Amino acid sequence: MIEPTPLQVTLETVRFWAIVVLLGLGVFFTLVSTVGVLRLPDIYARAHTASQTDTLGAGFALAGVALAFGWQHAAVYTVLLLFFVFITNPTAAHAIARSAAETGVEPVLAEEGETDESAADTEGETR
Amino acid sequence: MTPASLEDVFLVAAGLFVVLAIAMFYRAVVGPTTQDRLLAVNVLGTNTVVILALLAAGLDQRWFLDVALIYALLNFLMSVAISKFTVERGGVL
Amino acid sequence: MAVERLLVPLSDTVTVRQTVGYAVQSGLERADSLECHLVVALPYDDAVPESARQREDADDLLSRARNWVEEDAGDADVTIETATLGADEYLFGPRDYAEIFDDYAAAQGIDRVVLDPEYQPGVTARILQPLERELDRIGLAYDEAPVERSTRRGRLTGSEDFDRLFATFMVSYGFYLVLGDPTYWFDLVTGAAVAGIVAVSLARVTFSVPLDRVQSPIRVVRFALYIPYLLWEIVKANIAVSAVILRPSMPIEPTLTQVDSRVRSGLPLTALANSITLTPGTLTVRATDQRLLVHTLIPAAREDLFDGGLEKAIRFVFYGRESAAIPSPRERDDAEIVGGDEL
Amino acid sequence: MSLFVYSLVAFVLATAVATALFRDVLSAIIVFGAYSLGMAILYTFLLAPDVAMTEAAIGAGVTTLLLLLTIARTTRPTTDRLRERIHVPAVVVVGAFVLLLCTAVLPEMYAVGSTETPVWSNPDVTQHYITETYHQTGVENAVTAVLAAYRGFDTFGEAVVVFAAGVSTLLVLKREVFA
Repeated sequence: MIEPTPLQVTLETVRFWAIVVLLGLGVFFTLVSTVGVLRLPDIYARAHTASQTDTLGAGFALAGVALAFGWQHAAVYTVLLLFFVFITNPTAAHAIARSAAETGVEPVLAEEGETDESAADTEGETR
Repeated sequence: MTPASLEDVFLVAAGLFVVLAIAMFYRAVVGPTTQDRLLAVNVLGTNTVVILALLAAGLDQRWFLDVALIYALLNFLMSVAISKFTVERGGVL
Repeated sequence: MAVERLLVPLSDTVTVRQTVGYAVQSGLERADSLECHLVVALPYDDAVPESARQREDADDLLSRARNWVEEDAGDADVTIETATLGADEYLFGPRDYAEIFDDYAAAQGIDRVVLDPEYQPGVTARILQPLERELDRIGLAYDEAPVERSTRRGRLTGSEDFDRLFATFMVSYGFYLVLGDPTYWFDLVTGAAVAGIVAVSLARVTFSVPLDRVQSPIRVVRFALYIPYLLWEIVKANIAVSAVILRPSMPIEPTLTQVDSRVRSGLPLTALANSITLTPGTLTVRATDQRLLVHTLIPAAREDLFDGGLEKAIRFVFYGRESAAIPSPRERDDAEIVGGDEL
Repeated sequence: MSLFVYSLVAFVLATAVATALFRDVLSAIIVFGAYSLGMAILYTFLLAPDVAMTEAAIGAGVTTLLLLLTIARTTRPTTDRLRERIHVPAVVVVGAFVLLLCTAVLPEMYAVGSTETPVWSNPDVTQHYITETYHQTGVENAVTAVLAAYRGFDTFGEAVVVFAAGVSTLLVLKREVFA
């Protein structure tokens, strides 16, 4: 067996920690997204954080996988996978949001807009 | 220095993703609207794709990625089909 | 003496010449004297750099059409009026076009609209829903010119269709080889067969708009340039949204906004709407023609949306560098916060 | 490793229970999609790629579409209740039965990838099929021989089931669509 040169050893260490950091970021952003989906008040707001899983969560994790595979065929696969996730998920999120809009799910809006405030006022009066 | 093997790192990450998936499943059960459930399951689908890719790296099995690729496409199909169904009843295909 | 007043909307199609001919002929059959109004409806807009060229094209088409009418009319009593409509407002969908035609018809006392069956208003815009339906809805009488045109299926061997077949074939073949092994003869052969089947059956579905041999590859290159910019925007927005979500008080400010984008329907609009959705903090709820209904979660994301960075980038990808320099939606007053009733 | 497997199993169980409990059909279909996601990972983890791919294609793709088409053609019952009422005696009986099966059967099974299975521990079995198949059945491919000759009645039964399903689908479609 050939002894690895010091440079190779350093490269391996760097790669290892790079993968750990990428996976950690992936898990972190997916965690944020999960927290968001559980905490946020309505479907439209939840869809925002759901897209965090699709973008940075999946992005960092798959980047870590691609780095682990290195210059191999499987890394191309991973990039392709990421590409598909990026193309299809916003479309799916939009389809879900639109379906919510069409079936009349009311959004929870901030009290900043005038229309909203007046609506809230009339509601308060009738009650 | 590498204190743990790379395989373990991937498996631990995959395990964390599964735990997050269970948390996300809470939203799928509670709802309250159909779209909330659909959104949660769509995110679960993305999680699945990531978990499969992590397993592919962790267990060094390339063909896991094939399954992940099929899942990435079919998950999209499922979300769009159900959204379309709720908008125009019966317009699935 | 009866005067027949006709409205002929013009656009640069293969059948526009025949439509004008039919309008003159049918008008003279019904009455002795004819007043022919040739109009071009422009999605004209000061904010868009290419509008000057569009205006020139419209004037050119009008002067050509004037010559045709004079040619067909011969000695008969024909008056020609030309006009460019919609220059002072921004036109979105077929409904807007139908309405400006109706206004014009009411103002000029017009009896009948002669419609080119291939009519596509604007220079590059393709409208999705048929104009005929909107004309029916507002009750403006129209008459479709019986033009002869080569059928769409007849041009299967045309260069346009070859481009589409070729592009679809290459994309699917490339995808197959990425999944398979590009050095193995079996994959090469089966890939070619599968890509052939896909190209023949799906080329028309994949590329609904004809491809341009010069522009389309340039667009692909520009799209590749766009990806890093999009990724950077996504990272920025992700961090901003994460900071808001993780704070215990969760200071979110959900609003519904309506943005009239300067990106035309079809693939460019899809790309813009998807980019907006992909960026956390903004979510496209509905896209009708050029009007996007966007749900925003935090004020910072809303400001970014109103600054129109993504819109400029998409215009750069599809229409080139000069077209990217447009005012932001905020500056051209196209962005507003709307209530939940707009859903 | 065990964290991964246990959480996966918990996830699959939760989705299965939720699918059974939802009263709204559409929600049940959506949650069933999540169930098939979990199952696909589990199959992949147990090194059964073909089953995982089938689960992906059938579970998330085809089944969802077929179920949606079914409620599109029939009705989606409107309910104000979120969950099915749980019939406690039935749960107890079924649960006890499943528990009994698990305690009786599972310990008898070999571990995944175990070298104790007859295929590994008793090479004669494998060797028997490789050498004797052609003499006994006249079929050159050993796998085909097992499917079509050694367990021919089983395969025959499966074929009958598939055939019957096809015929009944055609009958229903003929009445619903073409009539």
